[in-house]
Amino acid sequence: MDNRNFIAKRAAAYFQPGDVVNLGIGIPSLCGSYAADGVLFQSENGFIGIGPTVNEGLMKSERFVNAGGIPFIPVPGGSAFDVAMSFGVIRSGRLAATVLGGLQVSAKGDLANWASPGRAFGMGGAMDLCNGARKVIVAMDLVTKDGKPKVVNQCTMPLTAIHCVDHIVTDRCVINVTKEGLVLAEIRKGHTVEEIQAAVEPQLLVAPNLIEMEED
Amino acid sequence: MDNRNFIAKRAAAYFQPGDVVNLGIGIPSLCGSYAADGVLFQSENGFIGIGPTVNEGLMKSERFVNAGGIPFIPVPGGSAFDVAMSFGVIRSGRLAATVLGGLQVSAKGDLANWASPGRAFGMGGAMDLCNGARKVIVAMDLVTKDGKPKVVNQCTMPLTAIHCVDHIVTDRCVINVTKEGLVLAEIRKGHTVEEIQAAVEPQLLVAPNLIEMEED
Amino acid sequence: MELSKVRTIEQIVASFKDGQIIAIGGQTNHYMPERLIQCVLDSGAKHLTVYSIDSSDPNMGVSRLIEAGRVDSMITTHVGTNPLTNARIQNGSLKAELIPMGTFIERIRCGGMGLGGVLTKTGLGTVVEEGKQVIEADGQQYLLETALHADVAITRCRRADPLGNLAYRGSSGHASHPVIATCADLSIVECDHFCDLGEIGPDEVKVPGMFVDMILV
Amino acid sequence: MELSKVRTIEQIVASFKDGQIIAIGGQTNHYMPERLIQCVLDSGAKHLTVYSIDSSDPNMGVSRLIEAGRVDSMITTHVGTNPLTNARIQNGSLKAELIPMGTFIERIRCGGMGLGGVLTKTGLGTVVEEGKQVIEADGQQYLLETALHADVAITRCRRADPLGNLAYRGSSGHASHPVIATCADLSIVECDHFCDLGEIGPDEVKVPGMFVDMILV
Repeated sequence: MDNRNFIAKRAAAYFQPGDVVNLGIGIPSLCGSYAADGVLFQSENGFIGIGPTVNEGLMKSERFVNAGGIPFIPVPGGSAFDVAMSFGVIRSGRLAATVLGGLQVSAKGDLANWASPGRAFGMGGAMDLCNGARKVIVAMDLVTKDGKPKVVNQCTMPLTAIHCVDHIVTDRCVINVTKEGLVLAEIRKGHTVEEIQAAVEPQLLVAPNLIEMEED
Repeated sequence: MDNRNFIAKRAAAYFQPGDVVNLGIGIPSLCGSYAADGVLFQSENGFIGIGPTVNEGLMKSERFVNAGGIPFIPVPGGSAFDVAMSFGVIRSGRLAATVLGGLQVSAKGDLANWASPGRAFGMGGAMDLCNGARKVIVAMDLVTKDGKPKVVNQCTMPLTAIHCVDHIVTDRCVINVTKEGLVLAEIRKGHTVEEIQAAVEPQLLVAPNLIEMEED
Repeated sequence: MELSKVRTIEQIVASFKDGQIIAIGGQTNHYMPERLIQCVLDSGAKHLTVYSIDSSDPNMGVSRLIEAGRVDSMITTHVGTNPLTNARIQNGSLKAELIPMGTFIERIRCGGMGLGGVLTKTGLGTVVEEGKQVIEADGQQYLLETALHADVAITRCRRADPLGNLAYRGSSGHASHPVIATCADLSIVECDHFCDLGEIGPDEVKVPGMFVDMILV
Repeated sequence: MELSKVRTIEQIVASFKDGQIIAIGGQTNHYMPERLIQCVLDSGAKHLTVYSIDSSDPNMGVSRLIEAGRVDSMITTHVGTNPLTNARIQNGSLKAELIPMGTFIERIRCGGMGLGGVLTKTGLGTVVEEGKQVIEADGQQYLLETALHADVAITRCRRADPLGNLAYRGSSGHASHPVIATCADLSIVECDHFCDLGEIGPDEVKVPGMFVDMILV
């Protein structure tokens, strides 16, 4: 399984039937394929019950498009609403989880994911999602393309929200943000604790029951 | 014409076709019968386009009831909404007018209409209406049942809102609230300026074109 | 796997406890959630705080809880139609905070939509201002009105589906119900018509099912 | 007596003036009020301020106004899909204030619903906090976000009737349109389907006609 789908599949395992979940663009948008039956997906522009994307056919409509601009087919029981209600949904505490991409996550669970030097294009709904969702899951590679840590002591890029991240799901491991610090909870086959520790800035705690992540 | 209908008819003459208007209970609720075609009436519990009341028949419904608890028939083009939108409508500045009862109106246009000594039962929607409607019309008798002034220098009863009243329509006259003071604008046949002045506390200005009010 | 939110009366009755804050939808006696109010009565819960637009007329709606001595305090906008409520306020057995209706519903909306409060001009210069922060924004004065969040919300709707998607009809059929339904940790709704999943079209849904926990059919 | 709010393109074009604040409904290029945007272009109005969730992609939606050099400043939530917008921000010819989407829409709602602002936790501890009042309410910290009111709102809807009652369909068919439609002194809407009075049922109306001034059929 490629890294993107590996990450998405693991992130999706946090969802429970009955949950309403918001997925960001990029890797998070792949989570839908791996979610349990009965999970509903929300879109910022105003929908709960986003179904499969649709490229042609009678169900394709300019009026059923997700926040990424992709037409979709609503699932039975879907509901449409305006953006004010949509962010009410997001801030209400009743959104079970959000999965977002990340540029940096700090030891305290601060997230930076909307602006990097020379690229400050706007936070869209990310700040509200981080403040409102009951569980904030960051889905990202463990390090940057040139090998620099993305799990850092302090974020140097503009913050999305402070103390918001619950789980960091990466191509090599899962790290939980806890009051005691960052806990290495799961590790992908072929990787070692030492290697993971070397790739992040903060000192990691290692879960007593460290899990080897399934590959398939 | 009895005093209540006399007052209601004059108050209704302020409405223009296309206006959306909110009527309070009591005398104001009678205004509907005298309004021009094309005036729409709003109800706080969530409707624009309140039509005739209905006591029996197929159109009577537990779900179409005005803020006073009376079933009504919606007019074509009516719209239903929740109380949050209803008070958005009221506060938005797009409500052309509200007609309310009054206990006291001050020289500066302060209104007291929701609580008197020993009777403080709640302001309902009156405070929002006074702040939000473009035109606030108080429909009341000029004096209390025992002949005391209701148009006063300072309200002694709990205020509904300050500087909010535009027109005071009574059984004997119409008084406009202006920056210069209270202006006696219209007077009912059979009454004199001196008599009106004696029945109110503030010194009245008399409009140069004082109008004699039609009786029929 | 049971995803339907339909519950039995017994399950619903078991949800009410002493000391809860209960937000109740409806206005002017009409289209009140009378069956859920009966559930509160049957639960025996007392020392309740009630958020409601009014206190209904005697023997109806909210008044049934007040008459049974279950309500210690209320936040409401008007109690003028109910002498029984007034008698209890006068004798001190019921505490009532009276606030403007537009303010009431915006505070409830804040509780449901994850906001801390709103700024309104309503109440400036009146007794409503007492004890509240006056905030300047864009050069104008406003009252800060803070969020109201309840433990349980009981409301009524015209149509519900198994997920708790709710649709409404008319003025009294909307009233405060859709807003109240969002403002509590536990949101219970009684519906007139129970619909199949998909029977309520996406654009007809006024309150998405995620806000609703239990449905009384 | 003409109560219908349907207007000609010429009447609508004449509504736009230099220096106006124009709020524009829609998101992600989809279901944008493209015909009304053409009216703004045809009016020649410049030095505009735009409130919009994003700046669309090149050659579409909001971007058409930006590319034509009509927009001096924007309040928006995301411009990442539009390199033309970014180029203008970089060279200083476009001023853009970037704010969170939930905050954007609540500020617009305040402008429409006669409120002065709202308290939200979104943005606390970030650059969004800069220059804003931090308010304590019920023991918690919030940012005060103030109302946004526009001179003109241009939005799109699925159905409209002669009074300007509006109904919507789907996610992109709702989006910011119903909220934006309420927030301006002059609210102009383009509709897909123009309906007879009474054809849109009372419960289907999302934006009451009182908020709407002109309809482009």
